[in-house]
Amino acid sequence: MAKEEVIVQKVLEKAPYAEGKVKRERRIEFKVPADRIREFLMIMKENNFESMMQITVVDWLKDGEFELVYQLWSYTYAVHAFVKTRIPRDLDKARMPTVKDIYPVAETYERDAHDFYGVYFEGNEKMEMPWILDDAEQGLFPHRKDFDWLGYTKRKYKILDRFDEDKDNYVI
Amino acid sequence: MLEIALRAFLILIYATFVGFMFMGIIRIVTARIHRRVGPPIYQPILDTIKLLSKKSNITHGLIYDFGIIYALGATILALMFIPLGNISILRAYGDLILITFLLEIPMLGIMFAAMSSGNPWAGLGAQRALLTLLAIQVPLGFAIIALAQFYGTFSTYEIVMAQQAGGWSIFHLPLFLAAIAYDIVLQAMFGKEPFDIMIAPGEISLGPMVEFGGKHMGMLQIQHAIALFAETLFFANIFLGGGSILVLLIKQVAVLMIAIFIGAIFPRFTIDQAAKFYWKWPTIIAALGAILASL
Amino acid sequence: MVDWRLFEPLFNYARKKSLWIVAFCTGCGGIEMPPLMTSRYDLERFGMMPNPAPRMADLFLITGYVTPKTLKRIIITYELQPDPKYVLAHGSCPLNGGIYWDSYNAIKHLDRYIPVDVAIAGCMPRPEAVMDGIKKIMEMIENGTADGWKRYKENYEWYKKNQDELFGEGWREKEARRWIPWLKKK
Amino acid sequence: MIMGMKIKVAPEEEVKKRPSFIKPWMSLKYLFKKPVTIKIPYEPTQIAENYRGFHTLNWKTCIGCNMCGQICPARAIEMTWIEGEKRPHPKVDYGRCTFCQFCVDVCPTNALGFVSNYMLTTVWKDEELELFDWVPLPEEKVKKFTDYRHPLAKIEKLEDGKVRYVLRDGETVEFKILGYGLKPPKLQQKKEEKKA
Amino acid sequence: MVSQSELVKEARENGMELLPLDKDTYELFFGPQHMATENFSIILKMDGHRVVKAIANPGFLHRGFEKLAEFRPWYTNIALLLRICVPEPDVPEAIYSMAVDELMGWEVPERAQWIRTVVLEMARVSSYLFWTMGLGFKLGVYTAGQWAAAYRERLMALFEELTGARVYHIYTIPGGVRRDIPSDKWLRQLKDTVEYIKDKLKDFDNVLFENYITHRRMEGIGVMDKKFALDEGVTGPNLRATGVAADVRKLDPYLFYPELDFEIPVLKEGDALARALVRRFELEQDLYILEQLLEMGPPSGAYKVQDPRLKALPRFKVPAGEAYAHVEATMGDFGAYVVSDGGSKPYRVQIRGPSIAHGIRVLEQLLVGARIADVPVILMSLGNCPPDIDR
Repeated sequence: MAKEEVIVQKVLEKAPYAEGKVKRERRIEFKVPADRIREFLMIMKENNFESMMQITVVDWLKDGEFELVYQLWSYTYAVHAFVKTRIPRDLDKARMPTVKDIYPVAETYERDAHDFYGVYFEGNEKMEMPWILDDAEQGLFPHRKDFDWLGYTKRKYKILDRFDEDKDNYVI
Repeated sequence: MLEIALRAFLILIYATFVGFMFMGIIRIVTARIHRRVGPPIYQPILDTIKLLSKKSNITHGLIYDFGIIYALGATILALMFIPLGNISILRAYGDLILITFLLEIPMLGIMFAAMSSGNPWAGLGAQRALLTLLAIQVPLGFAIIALAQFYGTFSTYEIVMAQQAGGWSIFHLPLFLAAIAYDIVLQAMFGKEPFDIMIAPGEISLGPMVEFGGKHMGMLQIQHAIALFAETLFFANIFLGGGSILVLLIKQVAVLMIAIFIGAIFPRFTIDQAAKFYWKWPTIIAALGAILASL
Repeated sequence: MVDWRLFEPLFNYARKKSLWIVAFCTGCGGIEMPPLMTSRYDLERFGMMPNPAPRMADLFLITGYVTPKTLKRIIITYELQPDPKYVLAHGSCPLNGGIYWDSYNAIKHLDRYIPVDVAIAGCMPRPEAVMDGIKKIMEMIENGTADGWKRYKENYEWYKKNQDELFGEGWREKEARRWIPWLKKK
Repeated sequence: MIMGMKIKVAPEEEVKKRPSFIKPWMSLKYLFKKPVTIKIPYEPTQIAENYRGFHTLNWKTCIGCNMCGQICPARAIEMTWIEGEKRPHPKVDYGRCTFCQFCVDVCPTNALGFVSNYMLTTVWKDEELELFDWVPLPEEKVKKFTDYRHPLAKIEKLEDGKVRYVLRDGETVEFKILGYGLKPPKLQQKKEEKKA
Repeated sequence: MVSQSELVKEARENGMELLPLDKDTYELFFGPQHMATENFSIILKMDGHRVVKAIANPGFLHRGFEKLAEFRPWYTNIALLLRICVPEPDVPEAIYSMAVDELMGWEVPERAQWIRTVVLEMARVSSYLFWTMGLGFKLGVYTAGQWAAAYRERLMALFEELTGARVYHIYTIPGGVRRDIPSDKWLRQLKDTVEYIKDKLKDFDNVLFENYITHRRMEGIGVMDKKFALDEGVTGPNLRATGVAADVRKLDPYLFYPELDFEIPVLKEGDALARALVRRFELEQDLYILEQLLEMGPPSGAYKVQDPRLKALPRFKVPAGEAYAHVEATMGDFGAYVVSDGGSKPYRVQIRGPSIAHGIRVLEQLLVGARIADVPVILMSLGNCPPDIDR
């Protein structure tokens, strides 16, 4: 049996609420309900997934959900794990518990996710602190799919796009 | 009276010009070690003209203006006391301690001005300059004591005369040690690595100089040129045997070259390391020189 | 008194031959600055060198795109420089937004906020192209036609209006205050 | 540490260096060696043959398909209707162009090409900045300038949409711009009339 | 501008909690207009020459790449995403292309893989030389910095010959590379350059890496231990300097790396000097890898995938799914997470720049207690690259 399958089985024994599968060599994937993510990441850390690589937010506008992908890397097994969870994308409901105490570096990624997508991580005291975005964009969460990015740019910089007339003909 | 004034003016012109050439030489030789062409030798003069021709001039009050005049004045005064062949005017009164003191004063003047500007970088730089000043005192003092002990006088002119008779100072072991210590101190006075801690462009963005612009900086450039000339001249006089203007010039360039070489190949110390370094090696060397001289 | 205007040609020559650059890489083009300043292209041949202190600098190189956050610092740094001062814009981005024409966080027409003297095409411009731009600005300084700083003084109201429109009124004070509470809290 | 994998680790003594006071002096040997600097205004530089510079356009083979406009990541290309040409031609804005030359890659008839000329420096004035926005000329007109500069000296805007490109050797190209976009300007006019 | 003292006064009046009054501290805005930070800002609370607290202030280079990539066709994103890492733009190109290759299920031809490996290694060498320049400038050994920048130009010329541009190569594309190797002459030139730089490495050792003062300046500052580094997600040379033998090229092999023989340097100290020496050794190893690749010679075959879907580039579609690809860049582990919904544009692209891990939290913690003179050195020894934090 490949080492990836062994790892998945080992983790799933401890966390029966999760779904897990092997994507390909050195890539494994878990789907976890949002409220048990802290528990699950603790198990992952015990199972030699030492480093968190990033937290990706994917905005599924059609489903009305954010997909949070916690990406972990194990130096012991040389395996990359995606831990996926889904939360509603409404501003007031998009809340998650922080995992800062498990993986300290998550603090930075959580600030990043909050700045661009408006996911609020409870327990992270740097959440409100200014991050990459400047004052003007703060609170607009510009990377959300429903953000009118071109219109906002045009208003902000007072530019007129010369392709506006027949936009359908252009792919961009 | 008029003749003395004229001579003082001539010395000043000569020192400024040669000082600017020295600055140019520093830049060219450094550039050659870097494997590049470098600027023309008269580049510092152009820089100074440009700085003096700036249209707007920012000042931060009286002390700010005064500090620069203070620095320039002290340097010019020091220059007048150092023997320069047979055209110098105050050489008979030139005392080792007096000249050393006058050569250090400009740093204080720049610090006054920098501190009054209120820029935190300038403040940091001024702190560093003070500490450097403190650090170089000990080896400098020992080097001067060694000289005075060896020749039995504090007068620069008499030391030069004595060297004409008894050979250059650095050919005597105790004074050779003193010369080494003094040369390391000179590195800090020139503001070259590893002791350019005070201006450190990559760390504190030029330190005290950060707020100077336009005419103030132009004046500082002139001051730097004269100081460069005076410091090398002093070294050439007390350790390398003095001589006529031309001979002195060659010796000055030799002193300058050593400073450039050290500056090009060593990184910068931090201020605490520099202080420790100065209180250790140069101090030991200079003290050894002083002890040997007094034997 | 001396009529300093007589010396203006000399001054212009000195200004042309001794352009000190503000050490501020504002965008991608900053990566071509080290080769320019160092042994291979060696701008010091023309008496140019990067200067860490804006008070001493003459030439401001806008090396590529400019974000509003950087533009605030650019404006403050530009205003710190003593007159006469010159601005050289690298590449497409300051001119028309470049590849970031639709980005919410990149300036589209730099000339609305600070006066620019010379523009160079390229993404990013080669060192040779930058040198060509510098040659151009040198010619302009000698003729006395590099008058961006004069324009900034004369049309200060207009520039200020554009800046305030983008950043909001009182942005200078606000930016300085922004970080202080965070330093206080812990 | 890693399971079932052998990683070749360099011996520590090879990685570590011993500090020295003497060795730095060795670098002074370059004082008397020839500088590596290229003295640019006096020395010609070597540019790669395929350096991605300004565009060229063969007006005869361009079919106006707008593939270039679609692939352009910066939307720097605008189709331009020129009097006397049956199909629109791309107009490139160097205020946006990133010189990626994807447009050249996708051109189905190889009408669009590029040369290694890359230098375009102008004073920031509206009339001079016109140079940044041009309909590329055929290759032979651009390639005759071998000093890597932009071929145009200036772009003059004459009355009723006429444009005159003055090349740096005095040659002029004059044409009339009818309109922009994919649809012919006459159709556009008709549509507007209909709407009215 | 309001002065800092005024702000402090105002804060006091508004009843804000002030700095501990027993200590005379002040704030220092380190950057962005500063020689050491490029385009990054650190706000330092200082007590004399010591840093009491540091707060990183990123965002000066933010252009919203991840948003812009969602509005450009799959192919043209190459021209956009490479701007994330300016010193080695080939890395974002390569990871994005590898991720798209995986989504498409393409088997990239051997020749293309070989060229990609060569390009990545050249980028590593040039990036390390650039880093050497930075370290030299920050320490005050301008000589080493000037040489490094000059020797890097040789690689730039080779890149120009191969790809048609000096810095933004736009060369590695999904499915292969854009152009073939120009000629055998280019390979010979590359070989000469590798030998030349290898020869000059001794000079760098002499003046920078074996210099007594460099060692004094860098040892014992910015110390990380193994657990701290792993918790903070530090990767690349910074992690190896703490004693972890980790390298993506070995752990998650890609391209030609499984067939190459190279060593990875590991030191236990975890201070600035260890990080510098690890980088110095890797530069040597990269040159050795290039030598091996040249000895191997380019495999014959196509340099690009032959696929009918590539005919209509602007409307090129990628099947739905997601892929993650990462490579070992000089700063650390550089990864791209690409999500496709089957359309002609990516649904989501996330680039994981290594600096986001070691440039914010780690930096803030390492700077506490450092002297002001150590700040640029720690910053440089970490290899902080602001654009990949800001994206």
